Amino acid sequence: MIAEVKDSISIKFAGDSGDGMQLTGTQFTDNTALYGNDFATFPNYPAEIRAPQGTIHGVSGFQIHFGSFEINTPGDEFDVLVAMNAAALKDSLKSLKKTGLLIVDIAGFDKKNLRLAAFDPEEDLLEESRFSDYHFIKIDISSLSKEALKEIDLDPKQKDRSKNMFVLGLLLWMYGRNLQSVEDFIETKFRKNPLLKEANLKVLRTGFYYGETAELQSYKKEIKAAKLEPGTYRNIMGNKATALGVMTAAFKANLNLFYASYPITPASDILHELAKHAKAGVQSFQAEDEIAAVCAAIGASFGGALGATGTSGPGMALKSEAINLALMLELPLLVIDVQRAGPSTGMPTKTEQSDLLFAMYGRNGESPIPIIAAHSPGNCFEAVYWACKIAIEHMTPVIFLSDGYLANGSEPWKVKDLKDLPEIQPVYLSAEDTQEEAFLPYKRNADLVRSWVQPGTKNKQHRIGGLEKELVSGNVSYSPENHQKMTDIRAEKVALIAKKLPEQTIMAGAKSGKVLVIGWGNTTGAIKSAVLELLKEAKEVAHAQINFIHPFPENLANILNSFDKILVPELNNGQLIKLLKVAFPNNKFYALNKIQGIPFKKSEIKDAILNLLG
Amino acid sequence: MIAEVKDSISIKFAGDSGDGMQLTGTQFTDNTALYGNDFATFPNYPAEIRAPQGTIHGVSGFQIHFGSFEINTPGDEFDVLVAMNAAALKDSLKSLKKTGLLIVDIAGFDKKNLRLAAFDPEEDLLEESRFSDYHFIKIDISSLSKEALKEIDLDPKQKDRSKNMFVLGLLLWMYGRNLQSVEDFIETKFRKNPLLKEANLKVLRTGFYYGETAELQSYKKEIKAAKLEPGTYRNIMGNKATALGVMTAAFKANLNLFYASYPITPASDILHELAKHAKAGVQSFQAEDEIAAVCAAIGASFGGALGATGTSGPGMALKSEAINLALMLELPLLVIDVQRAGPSTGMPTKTEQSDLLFAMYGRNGESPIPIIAAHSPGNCFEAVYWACKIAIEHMTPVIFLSDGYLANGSEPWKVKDLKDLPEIQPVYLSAEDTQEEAFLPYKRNADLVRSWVQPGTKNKQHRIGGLEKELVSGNVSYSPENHQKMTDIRAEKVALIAKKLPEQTIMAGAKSGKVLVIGWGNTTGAIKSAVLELLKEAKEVAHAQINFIHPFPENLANILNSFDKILVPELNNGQLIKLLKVAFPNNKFYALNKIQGIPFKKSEIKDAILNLLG
Amino acid sequence: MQIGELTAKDFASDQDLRWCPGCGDFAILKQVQTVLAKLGHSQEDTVFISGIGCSSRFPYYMNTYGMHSIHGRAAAIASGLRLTREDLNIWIVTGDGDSMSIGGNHLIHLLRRDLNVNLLLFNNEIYGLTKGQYSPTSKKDLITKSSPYGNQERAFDTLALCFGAGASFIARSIDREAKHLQEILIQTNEHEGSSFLEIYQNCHIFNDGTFQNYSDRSLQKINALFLEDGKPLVFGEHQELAIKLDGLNPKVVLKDEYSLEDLWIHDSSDRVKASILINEVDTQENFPKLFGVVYKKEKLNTRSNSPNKLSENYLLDLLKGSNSWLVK
Amino acid sequence: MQIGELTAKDFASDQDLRWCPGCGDFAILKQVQTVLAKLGHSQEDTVFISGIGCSSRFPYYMNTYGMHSIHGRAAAIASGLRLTREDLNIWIVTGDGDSMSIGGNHLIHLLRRDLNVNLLLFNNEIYGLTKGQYSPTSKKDLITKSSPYGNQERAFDTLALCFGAGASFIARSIDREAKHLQEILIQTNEHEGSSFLEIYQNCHIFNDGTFQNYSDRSLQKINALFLEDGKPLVFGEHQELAIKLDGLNPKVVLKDEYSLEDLWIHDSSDRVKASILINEVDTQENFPKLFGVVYKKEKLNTRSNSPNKLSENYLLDLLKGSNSWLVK
Ligand SMILES: Cc1ncc(C[n+]2csc(CCOP(=O)(O)OP(=O)(O)O)c2C)c(N)n1
Ligand SMILES: Cc1ncc(C[n+]2csc(CCOP(=O)(O)OP(=O)(O)O)c2C)c(N)n1
Ligand code: SF4
Ligand code: SF4
Ligand SMILES: [Mg+2]
Ligand SMILES: [Mg+2]
Repeated sequence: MIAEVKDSISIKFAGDSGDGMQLTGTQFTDNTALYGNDFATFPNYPAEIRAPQGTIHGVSGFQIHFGSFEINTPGDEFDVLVAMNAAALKDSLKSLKKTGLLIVDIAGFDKKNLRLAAFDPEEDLLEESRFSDYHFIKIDISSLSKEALKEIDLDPKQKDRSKNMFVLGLLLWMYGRNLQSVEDFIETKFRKNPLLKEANLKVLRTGFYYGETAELQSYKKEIKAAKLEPGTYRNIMGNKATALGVMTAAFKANLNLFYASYPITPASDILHELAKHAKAGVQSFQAEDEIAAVCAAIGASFGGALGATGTSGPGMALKSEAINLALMLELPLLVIDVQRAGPSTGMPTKTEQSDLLFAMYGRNGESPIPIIAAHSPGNCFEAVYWACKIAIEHMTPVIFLSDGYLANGSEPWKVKDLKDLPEIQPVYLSAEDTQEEAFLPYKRNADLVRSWVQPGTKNKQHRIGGLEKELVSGNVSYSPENHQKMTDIRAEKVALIAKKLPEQTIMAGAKSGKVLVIGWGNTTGAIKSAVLELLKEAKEVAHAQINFIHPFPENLANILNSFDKILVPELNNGQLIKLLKVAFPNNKFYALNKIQGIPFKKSEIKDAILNLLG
Repeated sequence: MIAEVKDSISIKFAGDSGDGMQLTGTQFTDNTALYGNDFATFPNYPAEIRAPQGTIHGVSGFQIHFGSFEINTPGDEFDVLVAMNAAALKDSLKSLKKTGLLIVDIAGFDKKNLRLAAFDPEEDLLEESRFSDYHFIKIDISSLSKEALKEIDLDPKQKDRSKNMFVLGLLLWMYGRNLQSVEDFIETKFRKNPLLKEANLKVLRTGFYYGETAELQSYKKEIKAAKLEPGTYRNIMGNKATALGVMTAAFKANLNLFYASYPITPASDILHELAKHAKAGVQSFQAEDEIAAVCAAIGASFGGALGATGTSGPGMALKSEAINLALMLELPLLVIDVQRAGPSTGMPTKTEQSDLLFAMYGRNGESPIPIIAAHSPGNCFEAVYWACKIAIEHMTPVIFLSDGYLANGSEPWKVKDLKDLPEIQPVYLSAEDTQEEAFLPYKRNADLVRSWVQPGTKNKQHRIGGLEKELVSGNVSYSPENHQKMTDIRAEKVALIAKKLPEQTIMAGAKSGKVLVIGWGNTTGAIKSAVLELLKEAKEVAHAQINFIHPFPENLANILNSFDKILVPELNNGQLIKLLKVAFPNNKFYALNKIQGIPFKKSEIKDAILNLLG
Repeated sequence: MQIGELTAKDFASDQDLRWCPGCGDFAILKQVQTVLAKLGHSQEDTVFISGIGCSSRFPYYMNTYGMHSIHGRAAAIASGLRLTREDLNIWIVTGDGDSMSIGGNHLIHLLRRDLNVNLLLFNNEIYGLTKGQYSPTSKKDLITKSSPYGNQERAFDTLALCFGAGASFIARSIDREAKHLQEILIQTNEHEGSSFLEIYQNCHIFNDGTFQNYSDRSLQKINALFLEDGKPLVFGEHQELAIKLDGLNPKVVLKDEYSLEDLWIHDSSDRVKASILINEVDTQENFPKLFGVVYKKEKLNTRSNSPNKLSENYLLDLLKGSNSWLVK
Repeated sequence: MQIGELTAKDFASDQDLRWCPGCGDFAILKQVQTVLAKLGHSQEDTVFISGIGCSSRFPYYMNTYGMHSIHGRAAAIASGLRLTREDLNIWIVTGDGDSMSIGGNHLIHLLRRDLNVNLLLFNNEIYGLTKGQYSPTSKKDLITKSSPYGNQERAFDTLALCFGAGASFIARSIDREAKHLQEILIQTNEHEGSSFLEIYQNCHIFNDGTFQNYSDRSLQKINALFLEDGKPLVFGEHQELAIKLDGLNPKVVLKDEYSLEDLWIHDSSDRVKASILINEVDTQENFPKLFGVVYKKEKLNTRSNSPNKLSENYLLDLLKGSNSWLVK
């Protein structure tokens, strides 16, 4: 029997937080990547380390959408749902496509699980008739896994924990994959524990062969490799791409990298990643709090390293005062904000785009700072690279905005060739300035940028600080006219960066038309898929996703002027749109907002566009 | 000889920071107040405790404008300049009106002083011909003062320090005042030091009689008492009015007042004032930093007191995270920001209006908070009273914006009758809610306000926190739909406050016309005087000064719609105007910005209006 | 409220416990609930304030008033509540990250001011909630997510830090010793002033067994020194070891070789002894760790707080000021 | 740089000094400049980092690299600089408000990490720059702008706080004792690790004379105990008094009544002695205040910092990852 060929498949793995669904998801993703499909993923898990077992609250899910053509989102709905227990089913069934495939682990539907998921424990939830809309496969995964391990000397709990490997094996079989990448992973992970290694391999293979045995061939599908631009690809998550982007920027600028941070979800993984490279020349520093972190980074920049710091919303609040200091000092500083749902502690594991105006205005006084936002997991690399470039070349703090969805989501990423990246040139003292008798720390170049002169440089001793500085000399000044000039210069200096930015591009659609959808951050996939679909329906719609929010790219005005209406979807109450309205008062902007801790659906964007098209 | 009657006079006292000019100014002001003139003052001094003597940097100035009609500003230029030394002359002469009166202390123009003020020490700076434009009086005040004290056993330094009393005496004589208020002041201040008391009184009188002796009668002017609305008046500074306003609000709401703060210029005086009333029932708490201060205030509010905290720009940055917590907790919290020139440490003793967008957006997540700005020293009282009222009645943090100029400036203030102030009614549990079995901490009234149930209340135990809360129950919730609802409710709750606000009024001019000048904060005086002058010239211009910035008063839209053009002068790069542009996209706004650490001049506003009138 | 009227259950809220199975927090919760019931506290007069962290979820599980605030700030919030509400029984629950890292400043200032609150520091030597980074109490060389090559930083000596800050009550217990924990909780609650109680708490997921030396009954015997006022400092497999001063220097000796008077008798009110216990015995590897009430001093005369309300006359006088004038 | 090549003047910048006449900061500035010249430091390899306060204007007056940062954060900024620049001589200048109030957390964490910097705490027991509010080191009952009825809070025992935080070098001097200050500055600079030097500094304007007991030569004799290694703890009008241990408890005695061996001989490397000196002698009214190097320990093996640059190959491998695939 030959498997049906499909363009794309979306799968959701859902189970209790202890069921290992994240691992199943990431392993399936890696395998998918190696197989050559394009894909997008969306992990979604509770805030607790081990949330209450069996409850809705404890459900951990991982969604992957893979295909033989360009994949932009994890999919509004999924083709396949694997539900390891009753709570997972309850949580996710609503988004399984009608006629989709539902796979359940019978063991997760006992009375206890039903009760915990607030079902009637007496009813037969798995009765076939209830799921007649779907393709429905019930498997007693837990006992099959245990059965497979009966020879192995592990306690029942440990055995039970391997059941996610069964799921993984089964699904890999279903999409015609081989087990190589997962086997390699298991070999490495359990190098020191042969028993666990054997157990995991065994259950993985049991799942893989189960499909055959249980005659599930009819569910097999083939999704051909995607036609990506030639090159070397890897699967990458946003936080990892961010870490690599910063490292690459430091390398290209020939600077030491110093990353100071205080752990906070969802930014911590950047610290974890950079800490791994301590022996290779990356310094990471876990500070006592976010204030100390940003301050340490400023100290490092003062000393001539690339000082960087990363956090999420509440931590941004704490860093605000010191970011403002860096602005006055005119030193490079990278500030990463991996946004999460607020306000206050909010929903720390959920995503949102609601720190933009905070990044823009979150400091006392007139304090303009460049803002750059990544718009996909892989794009974190380039976007943060640009953030570093601007910080270094313009001697300014730069705020880089990512978010929880980008941070943990992943996609295939074409590995960058270092040569293809723009150069980064720190502004050191020019030869002629070096000769000058009196050193003037606030003398500026044509971009209004002062030079970076580091302690240790002979005869250039100088003092900088947060008090207003005198033009050129940098001495403290309280003169009214000087303050006006310096305020103007600081604004102009940031405005001038626009000249150095890459042009804003159109991601989909024509250069002019009725509706332009402008997005930033994680909305890319939903917008792009919606626009592509409407383009197929011959609608006059286009899509632009902006990386550079402050300043805006110079050609943005032209792009906006080429469309009648502009839709601005955001996972907030309308933040970018406020900046656009002020900057481009003559264009017509329409807001589409959602604040639910989860990304837009393609359909939501589509509806909004159709609405505007009238 | 009968003194010439004038409408108003503006005097600038300028000297070294050690010369006691601030004291001279405030004493002259108190005397002016008692005499019945209207007035406005503007103290302006260096950041250092004792700035370098004799230098421009060390000049301390105090400007007072007083008159027999309404006085709105300290005056763009002054009629009289008292310059105690060369630096003071250099600093201030440019703003003395042509044909104005210049009084100098010869002793402050010796070679040393000339050198320190960067004049040529060899030249005769005080040569009459240089000042032929002005009325010019040279007095050797220092030696006259010392002479008067030759019988008194004080060291020369102490004697020299009394010379400001000479100036005060002379000027009081010039404007037909009596010495009573100053003598009373000296009696109290030097109660414990009879020698100093005698010395000060003596020099004061010497100055007073000097005018007679030296035949300066021709400079005498009479400024009749102003016709103010009947009532009891006092001279009040902005920070003092703020402190009194908060106390009054606590009293009217029948709450304990807890004010937690960390010292910072120019907010510290509010702490100092409130600390004075420790024995009368005001609790003040100097916390270890601004974070602790706002947190302690939140703790106090949780316990049922009116929790308040105050600071300036850099301190606001530190408070941001906790303000956001208060927003989630939905507890009353007053946050006072006495703005100063930024960014970073900036120019701490200078004024600016550049924290507005920071107040509006300076928090992670969607975090709407009401913002109220005072617009004159006396208005601080009412404005902060309203801020407390809103915080208490709407269970929300409120940001109250003052600034350095309002904080230290003073004006006559009609003492409020407690009965005339609107009531403040804390939202306690209703009788019917008290009966209910299950207590629901996030149940809301018609204004979407939850009840304030304090620890100690039986059977209403509950837990609140910064995580997203479930509608009504207040339990932690990660539900997407719930987050959307709560975000909407938090926005709506603040928007609804607009219904409770007093109507926006027009301060000067007609209800419609060509140009409306909209201001906020300390720009009141300059705008009003400019508009009044233009009204005399029959120009179609009006002035509105807004207290309530978030939300805007409901009738603001109507007012705006009644004018062709709207001018928005601000001591920043355009902040209110951004909010107005987004809120009222169909009106035509024009910015007038100045960032020099000093207030607008009437003439600057006038020019801008004339420009718009075409 | 009469002693004995309420039970531990009455102090339990209706919320599901959301700690990992095996977490030491459960045991501490139970002991706190038990002690409150035992002491006859009323639910409505008791307040728990926490920061952020696994430990800081504590207030949700207490049927009292509570606030789960922001990271590191519980002590500051509690200070404001304490100063305005003399009547409440106020507890702070915090973690080693919450109070010793980001909240270090509020901790030392709370101890300096000696406000009357009970601070329970759940020390698991790790950041639990953020999934396992080292904390300022983590052991040297500990491998964590943020120290993949081992923690390179020196840990705080927790008791020494608090002693240096001027704490008036310093004690330690451990999640696994229910009875000891109860006893110490009672003393913590009784002390007037800022009571600092460190509780060693096992993080089963990210730092399992870090306190095994003190929780495992047999290891405990040699590694833990349980202090009791008036009793000598003895420990060891068979309680055969004791600590004694050799000049100024504490030394481990065989108990039976000395008479009782020659041994070090614990006196929690002795500042010099406490200083040596805390700075020397508790910080050096060759000594056992201290458990129990290490130091306790009588409440100093610190800031008085007598909140009351403004009187109308006072306010009216103040509004009018001393230099007002009448316009008719 | 050769010793003796530069003079104190070479370390003075061209900026006008902006402290009040009579301020103790002038004297400290002079001694620091003198010591740097004496020790042969180069101007360009020396960095001064400060927070905000009168004291924190210090860097402006030094012809070295410098940063006048934000309130309380100098220690954190210096930490970042230290970790990335092993070659520089780094000084922190801070005030009692700057480092003990708002910056308390960074102070204790700096001491915990023991990074190699010199921290000079100008303690004037007041907030100078903001015109006179009490600080966490202000004496009880002090009347200030924010304590019109007298300060109600207990002051930190400054040395005890640092000792508790794990400081490896603890010393104190005073603005008015030029020679002593110079000597101690030299030792402060020599110590490898975080050197904490408290300098009593007179704020002539807002807290004049608060250290008169130690600056006035005759009062100093009875109120100040100048410590020197190997020397007994003597003081008094005629150096007739000494401190001696009575069991564990320090006692003031008449020097001549005891032989030298019976007296307390200062040993700054003795942790137990330091603990008693710092926690008992320095904190109790019946003893004189300590001056000199109170405690000093050898540098621990704390976090190593070997900044270097990424190699291209390492980076390329990392970018590619272990599971890449080729699309042709
Ligand atoms: C301002 C801020 N920074 C960081 C965080 C993330 N965060 C939450 S809890 C925590 C540390 C938890 O460690 P600990 O206090 O020891 O508590 P535990 O979870 O171990 O009980 C951190 C870093 C936060 N919530 N807020
Ligand atoms: C965040 C912040 N809060 C408050 C201030 C105001 N401020 C400046 S210096 C200072 C305290 C100064 O005292 P101290 O550190 O003892 O220095 P001194 O002036 O006494 O030398 C304060 C509160 C500030 N600049 N920044
Ligand atoms: S992560 Fe550790 S501390 Fe947190 S709940 Fe789990 S076991 Fe407890
Ligand atoms: S206020 Fe005090 S500390 Fe500040 S400069 Fe003046 S005397 Fe020195
Ligand atoms: Mg912990
Ligand atoms: Mg000080």
